[in-house]
Amino acid sequence: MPSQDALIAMLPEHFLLVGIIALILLEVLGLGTRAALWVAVVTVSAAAGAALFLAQLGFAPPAPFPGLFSVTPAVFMAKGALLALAVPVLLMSRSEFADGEFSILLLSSLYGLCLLPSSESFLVMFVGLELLSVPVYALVLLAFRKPQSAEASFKYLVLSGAASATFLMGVSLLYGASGSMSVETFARALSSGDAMSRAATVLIMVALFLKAAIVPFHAWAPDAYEGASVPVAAYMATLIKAAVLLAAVRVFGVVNASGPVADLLLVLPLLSIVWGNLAAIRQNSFRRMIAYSSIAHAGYLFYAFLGDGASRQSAVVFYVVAYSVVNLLAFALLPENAQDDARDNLQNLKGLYRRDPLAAGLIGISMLSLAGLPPFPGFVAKFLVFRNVVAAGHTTYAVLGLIGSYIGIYFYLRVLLLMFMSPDNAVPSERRASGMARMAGALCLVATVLLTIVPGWVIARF
Amino acid sequence: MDRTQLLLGLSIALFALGLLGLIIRRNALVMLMCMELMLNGVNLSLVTFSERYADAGGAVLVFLVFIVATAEIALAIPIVLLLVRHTRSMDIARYTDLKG
Amino acid sequence: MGLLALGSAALMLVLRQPMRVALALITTMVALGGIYGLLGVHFIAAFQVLIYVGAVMVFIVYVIMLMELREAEGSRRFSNWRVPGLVVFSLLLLVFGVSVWSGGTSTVPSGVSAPFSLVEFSAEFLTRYWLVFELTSVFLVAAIVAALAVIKVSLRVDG
Amino acid sequence: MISMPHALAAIVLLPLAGFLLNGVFATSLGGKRFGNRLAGILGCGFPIAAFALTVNALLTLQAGGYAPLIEPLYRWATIGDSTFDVTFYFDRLSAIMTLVVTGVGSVIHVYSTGYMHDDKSYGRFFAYLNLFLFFMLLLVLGRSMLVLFVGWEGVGLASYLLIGFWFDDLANAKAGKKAFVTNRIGDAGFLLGMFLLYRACGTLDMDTINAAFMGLAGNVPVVSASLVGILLFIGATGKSAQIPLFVWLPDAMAGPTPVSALIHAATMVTAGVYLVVRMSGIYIHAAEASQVMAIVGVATAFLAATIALVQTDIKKVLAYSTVSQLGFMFLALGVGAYGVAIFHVVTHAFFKACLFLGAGSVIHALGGEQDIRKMGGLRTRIPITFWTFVIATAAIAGIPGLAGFFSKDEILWYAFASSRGGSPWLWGVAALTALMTAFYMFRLLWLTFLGPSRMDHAVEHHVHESPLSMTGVLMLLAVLSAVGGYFSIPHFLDAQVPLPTIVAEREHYEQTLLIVSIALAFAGLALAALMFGGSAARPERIKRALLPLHRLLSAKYYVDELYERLLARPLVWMSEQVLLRGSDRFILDGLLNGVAAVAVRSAGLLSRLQTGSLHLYSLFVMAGIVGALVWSWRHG
Amino acid sequence: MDEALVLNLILWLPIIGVVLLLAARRNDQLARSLTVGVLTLQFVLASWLYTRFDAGAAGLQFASNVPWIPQWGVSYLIGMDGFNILLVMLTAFLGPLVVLGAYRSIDRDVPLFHAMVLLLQFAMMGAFLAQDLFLFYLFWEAMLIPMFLIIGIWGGTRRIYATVKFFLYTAFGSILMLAALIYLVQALALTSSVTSFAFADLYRARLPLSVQTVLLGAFALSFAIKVPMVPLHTWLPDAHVEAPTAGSVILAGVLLKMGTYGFMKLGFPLFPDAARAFTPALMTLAVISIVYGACLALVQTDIKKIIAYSSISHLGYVMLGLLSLELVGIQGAIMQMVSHGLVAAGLFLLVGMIYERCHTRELSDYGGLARLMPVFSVFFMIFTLASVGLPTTSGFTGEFLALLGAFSAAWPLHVAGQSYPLILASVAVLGVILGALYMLRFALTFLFGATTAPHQPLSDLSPRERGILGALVISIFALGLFPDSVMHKSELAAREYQSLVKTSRLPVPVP
Repeated sequence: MPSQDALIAMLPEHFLLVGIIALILLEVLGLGTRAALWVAVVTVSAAAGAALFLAQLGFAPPAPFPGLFSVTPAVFMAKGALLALAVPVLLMSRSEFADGEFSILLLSSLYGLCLLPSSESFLVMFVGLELLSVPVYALVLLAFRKPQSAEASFKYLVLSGAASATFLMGVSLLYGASGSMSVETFARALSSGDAMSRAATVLIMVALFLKAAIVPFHAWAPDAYEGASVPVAAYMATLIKAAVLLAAVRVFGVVNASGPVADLLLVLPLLSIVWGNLAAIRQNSFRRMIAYSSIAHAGYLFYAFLGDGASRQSAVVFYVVAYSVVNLLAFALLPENAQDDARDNLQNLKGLYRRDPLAAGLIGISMLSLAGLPPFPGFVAKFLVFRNVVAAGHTTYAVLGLIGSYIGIYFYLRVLLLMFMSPDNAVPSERRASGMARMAGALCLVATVLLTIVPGWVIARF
Repeated sequence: MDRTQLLLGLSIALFALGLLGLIIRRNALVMLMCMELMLNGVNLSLVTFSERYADAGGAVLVFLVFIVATAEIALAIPIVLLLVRHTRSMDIARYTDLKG
Repeated sequence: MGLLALGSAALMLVLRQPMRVALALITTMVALGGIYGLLGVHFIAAFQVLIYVGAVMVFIVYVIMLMELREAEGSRRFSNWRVPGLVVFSLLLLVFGVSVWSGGTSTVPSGVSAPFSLVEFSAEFLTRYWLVFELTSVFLVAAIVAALAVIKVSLRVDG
Repeated sequence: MISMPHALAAIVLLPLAGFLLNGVFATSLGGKRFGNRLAGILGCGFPIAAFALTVNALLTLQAGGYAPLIEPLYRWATIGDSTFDVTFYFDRLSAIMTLVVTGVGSVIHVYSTGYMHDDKSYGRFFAYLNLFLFFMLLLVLGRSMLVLFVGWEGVGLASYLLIGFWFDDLANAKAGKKAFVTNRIGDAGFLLGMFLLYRACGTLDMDTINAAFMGLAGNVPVVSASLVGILLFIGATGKSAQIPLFVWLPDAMAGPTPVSALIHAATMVTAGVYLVVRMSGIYIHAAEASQVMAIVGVATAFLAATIALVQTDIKKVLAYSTVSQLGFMFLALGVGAYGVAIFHVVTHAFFKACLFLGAGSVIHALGGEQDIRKMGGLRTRIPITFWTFVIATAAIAGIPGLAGFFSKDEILWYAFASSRGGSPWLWGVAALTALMTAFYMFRLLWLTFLGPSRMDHAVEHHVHESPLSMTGVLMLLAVLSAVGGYFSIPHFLDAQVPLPTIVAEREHYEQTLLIVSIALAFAGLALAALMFGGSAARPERIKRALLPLHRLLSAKYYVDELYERLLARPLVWMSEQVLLRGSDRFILDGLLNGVAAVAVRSAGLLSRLQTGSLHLYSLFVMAGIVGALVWSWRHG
Repeated sequence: MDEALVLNLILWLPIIGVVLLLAARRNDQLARSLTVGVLTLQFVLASWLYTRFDAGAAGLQFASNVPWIPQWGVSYLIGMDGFNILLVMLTAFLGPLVVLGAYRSIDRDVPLFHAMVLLLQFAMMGAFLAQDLFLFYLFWEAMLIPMFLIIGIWGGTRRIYATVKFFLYTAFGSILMLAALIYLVQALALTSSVTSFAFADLYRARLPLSVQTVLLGAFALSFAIKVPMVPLHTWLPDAHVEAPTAGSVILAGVLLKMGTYGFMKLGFPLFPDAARAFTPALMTLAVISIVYGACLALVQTDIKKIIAYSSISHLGYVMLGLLSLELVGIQGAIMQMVSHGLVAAGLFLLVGMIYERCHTRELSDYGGLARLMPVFSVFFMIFTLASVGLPTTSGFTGEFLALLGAFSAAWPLHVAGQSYPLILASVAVLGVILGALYMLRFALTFLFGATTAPHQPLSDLSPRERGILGALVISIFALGLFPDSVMHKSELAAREYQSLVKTSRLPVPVP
């Protein structure tokens, strides 16, 4: 029965739930949609604050929900950081979404996100995954400005559904092999030799790959991102990916990757890095480009799993935070346009520096960081990952991965070329990013600076 | 070949058939049904193991799958309707605006 | 029972009319329900029939009927990827089969175990798994909001 | 004798001060009358002061019993245990060279105030001349090879600047560049030799190196003396215009005539000779190198003399004559007669400077005309120039009693009888060359001053004797050309660089050879008189009879063309076609662009795979699952 | 004043400058003055530290060490030593001159330009001062970005191609270096259980020859691209040609030295056994660079390309000196780095000045500038001669000592029967001939002959321009005539380098 520990252990989730209920009430009562956003922002901030505070306290109840849900300071830290990242997403949404539904759905999805790193059982993890993605199907569709949104939503739904089914299939095989729903069984199965366990681990990995968009399970991502609106694409590219990775961290636990899964972790991420970076070269849609970039980044992230199990969580969390922060920075400062296609078109960034130097500068920083160039946080993150890969003895794959990341530099630079070095391109009905979005950008910038200056301090806390 | 293996085989076959359905069928609704088929396949194996181990965990998961499947269908149908409203076609192969 | 499920599932993939596909799926589901019943987990069998056949499939059939009228004739059944799809499918079956049958189920207890009843299940569900229950409710709320949001979008687009 | 600190440094630095002051005025006051006067005063004052200081230093040297004066200035670099000092070294050899450089240099400066009077870059000219003197003095006074090398390259620079002094005509600037680059080829050899010595001796101080090779400093260096000798000699061939690097000197005549006199006759070109003498400690032990040097010297002398036979430009004749005389000096060096070579350097400095300045006076008088076919009959129009020219010509031709006679005769004698490689063959070729020398010099004299006038009317009208600043210098140099041979430099230097012993069985030929060489000088004179004294038709007839030979000589044996074909063009062709187009653009950039193209191509390919078809995506998923499962069997 | 603090100030001043520029972003003139002011202050402080630097003490001076990412053993560790002091001075010295040189030519986006110059200055300074491999890499890569923008925004017509080529080319090397440095640190951690990125710790890593070889290969690739050594040089001419004057000056003046500095500070000392094993191969490349660069400079028709290719040739001498492992050669290499920095900077500034007036870079468009612009020509001649390596200029000091070192190292090998190094050294000496050939060809067409420059009448150099060039000329002669005190500062570092590379660091077999 719920003890006080159990209550506190789920404090961030409770905040979110309260927020969801409040928002639903607001919606039902038809009270100001303007307030909805603020309620959501306050809720998410409170949840993030609570998580960070608990992390800082070192709050670690032994077993709030035995066999289902657990927390550690590191998990709180991760939740707190990711929830904090949702704040810019919310702020960004202001210009695209008038209604409160966005906030409700986002908060629901965040609730799912929070469940993932705490799951002790595949039951909770499955609910978390579904809670994470089901609202997003609606979110993709929500700012329905073009028929392609429905197409994107449907594709996402079908493939995500297939991922869920695959995940369940894996879980059920694992269940069959061990008779337990505990996530620990996955880690045990990694080193087990029997065929069913092996198939189970592979299926679960495939499902995670599907959700995280690893080649060859990536195909939904570019289409879904392009079809979604800017804030939703930003959310998908950053927090969803982060959540899936946290789930993956959770299932792996602290064991070192071995067996067939280790092979998958070598080959498919490498393929993703190369594929994502190559395919991004010729894109003309900003979101599609970011989608391919996110495919490549998913590759780096799964590379991080090769390393020492104990340091995996901090590596992955730092990476996703660094990656998300700069990604959100770029999305936040993208100039606004009534025409969604125009907003998305890379060519419309031409000469942005002349129109909006600040936005151009910050998007530039974001691109360079995504490219993994020093001194930006993306570099430290990449370093972290490849350090793990090398430490695990996979030097060749590290080198190949780095070369793959090299391919990516070009398309990030291309954005800079367009913004800084192309003649000014007057885009009809273009507006600078709104004040709210700029605020989101400012938050991200602060985080970027923090990550640049004191990466060691941050890593130590994850 | 014992019963467990048979049921597991059936479960896998249903799962694979569902996936195959996603690949080869053009009709959006049929594709959704194929997704359901995949989930049903999973359920079968879960129930089988749950019964074998006499453990409620599997059954709980099956229960969750029911709910999730329902929710997904509830969400998917309006999306399909929205999709169809624009192109007047259930043929998913025609929806290739997003590509490249 | 298993053969029935398998057969109707295979039928699903070849039937032209969505309505018939739906009927084949219902057959599969009912057959599965039967298997559950035979396995002794009666309450799951009941749920299967109630929720799946009763709720989900009725909804789908309803929609199909709604759409059938509009559906233009002559649309093709199979996608361009049917041949590679079938090839990969057979490979998948093969791989799965080898994985599972090569002593895959050896760890599963094969003795007859006492099937648990609805009462036991409910008790477990509300004690050990009450959190899951709570979370499910959150999920349902979210799903309802999502579905409503999508419908709202549909209305907006129409209006 | 006045003793003062940094006396030697002052000699060197005075011209530098002149350069700097003149350099400033040349750019700021250029062309103004006051500026010109100031430039002239500064330009001449500093060299003259340097000359005075040199005399003073010589007296100091004498007072000290000819013990070398060593005067450290500062430490250029310390690296580990080795140090590179800037130290001046003054002994008999440097004394003679310094006297020649400052002395002849001063008078040529004075001469230039007249010669360059109307030039618009008057100040710049004196700045350059002073700069040259600075580097030349550095060259002859440096104790270390490094300092010598600084001077060595520096005089090259000054030469480059002065050859291209009238840079509006690109040909002049080109000649300057050719001189510099050709010298650089030699310098590369010099550098290698220097490196080798540094490696072997651990120092670049030349007195120490000499001592080491002479075995005075204990262990003899392990390096082959001949190798070092050859490398340094390569440097000398560049600076002193020997085969194969002599081609730059005739072109260097593009510079103003005082420059030709000072740099390209009297001083700079003899730097190679100085170097060899300075390094005689090595060459004494380098029999092979010495032999090479003798052969190259005599060959150069002969070849240049043959070319001089047919040249029609007054300065070109003198230029080839210089090359030829330098060949004589190297012949002397090759047979070990170092003092004799220096003797010839000195006398040559006098008479060749006199000849060049005389030629300058002629050119000045004729308003820039240099073609001897358009001269003649100048004897009465510019008498002072004529008579000084006669004396100098007689001196170079070896007419007894004049300076050139003594030095050249000694060279011939040692070429014949030196125990260090003297041979009748060398003597024979040298003697033949001496004959030709007498011939072409008198030919020059005849065509320029004697016989009927062939000048253009406009030119003839303007002919005038040069101002005193020029004629005075000519007379001074003529006197020196006449009496310069009576101061026996070989004897003076014997204490430092002893003359080689004479092969015993050839000793009694001395009288005979003396007579032969006198005879040769007069024979040359007679031949010239015979040919050019009469009608103009006679030389034409001979020319036609020997047409192929004449053409070959006029074309200077096609050496320039040969170098152009063999070196310059292949170099440019290789750079342009092979390296630039082939390697840089085609292979390297092509590879790069190819890789980029492949990346873009494959990007397109991947884009095409993303067809937008959900069915295909599902297929990917299924195939992925299959693949992953199959892969997992690897661990079965 | 606390020296370590001053050193930090020197490093961070440009960043302060950037912040100030944000305030001055509407005022071009203010931005210029501000930048000049900041960089001048940096130079003054650097000069002060230069005088305080104790040449007799080995190791780091004025060091700061703050743990930064302690989990990985990364520290903010900066300090001055004999390796970097001269290059730091060079960087600080060229900084204000570059900005002054660009005073007139940059008229678009002036504040951004100056911000980029300041960032570049910061990164370069940081790369020289860093004593921690992670920090070094950070600065090393960070240099690319401002340079990328400088070329790309203010460059010539093909600037996009050039800047992307520059960026991708150099980034490629860095990527492999990154892999190598990760591996190196891991290997160090495994063998000696020290997790550290500090150079001093890494100098103690003992690795088998095969590993050393691979790692050196990765480091060397990165450095060789930056130097650049043939055949990895093709980015340089394009970058130089398209870059604005300031970009070219920084590129030639400082950036290229990064490569040679990297070899000296990292490449060779970290992997001494591999370095010694591959000396003949690297020497061959160095000599090929000397000759190749010179040959290509000979046939260029674009004045900036001539200087660009000459840089390739000149930096070959640096490599030769470093590889000689003779004290003389090492010191020569250091001098040659500084000298090339000054000379190439001067030449690019001159070319920039004439380009501002005539707007063409075609050599054949010019002629007889000596008549039209005498002061310009005097400066041009001086820089040309320094480039040729004429004695009394800094070019001679570097070239002479580097060659002397190479030769001294090669001769004993020749005596021992191994003549290849000697042949290489001799070919390198022959390179001086080619150097004279192409530079004088340049000067010949440029300065002499009939006057054919476009846009006559040309105004001769302004006092500002004279001042900039004058400062460079003075330093060139100072280094040519009195290099002793300067070389004294780097003497101990040269010895340290020598002993590091000469001492084998193969793993000790476990008894």
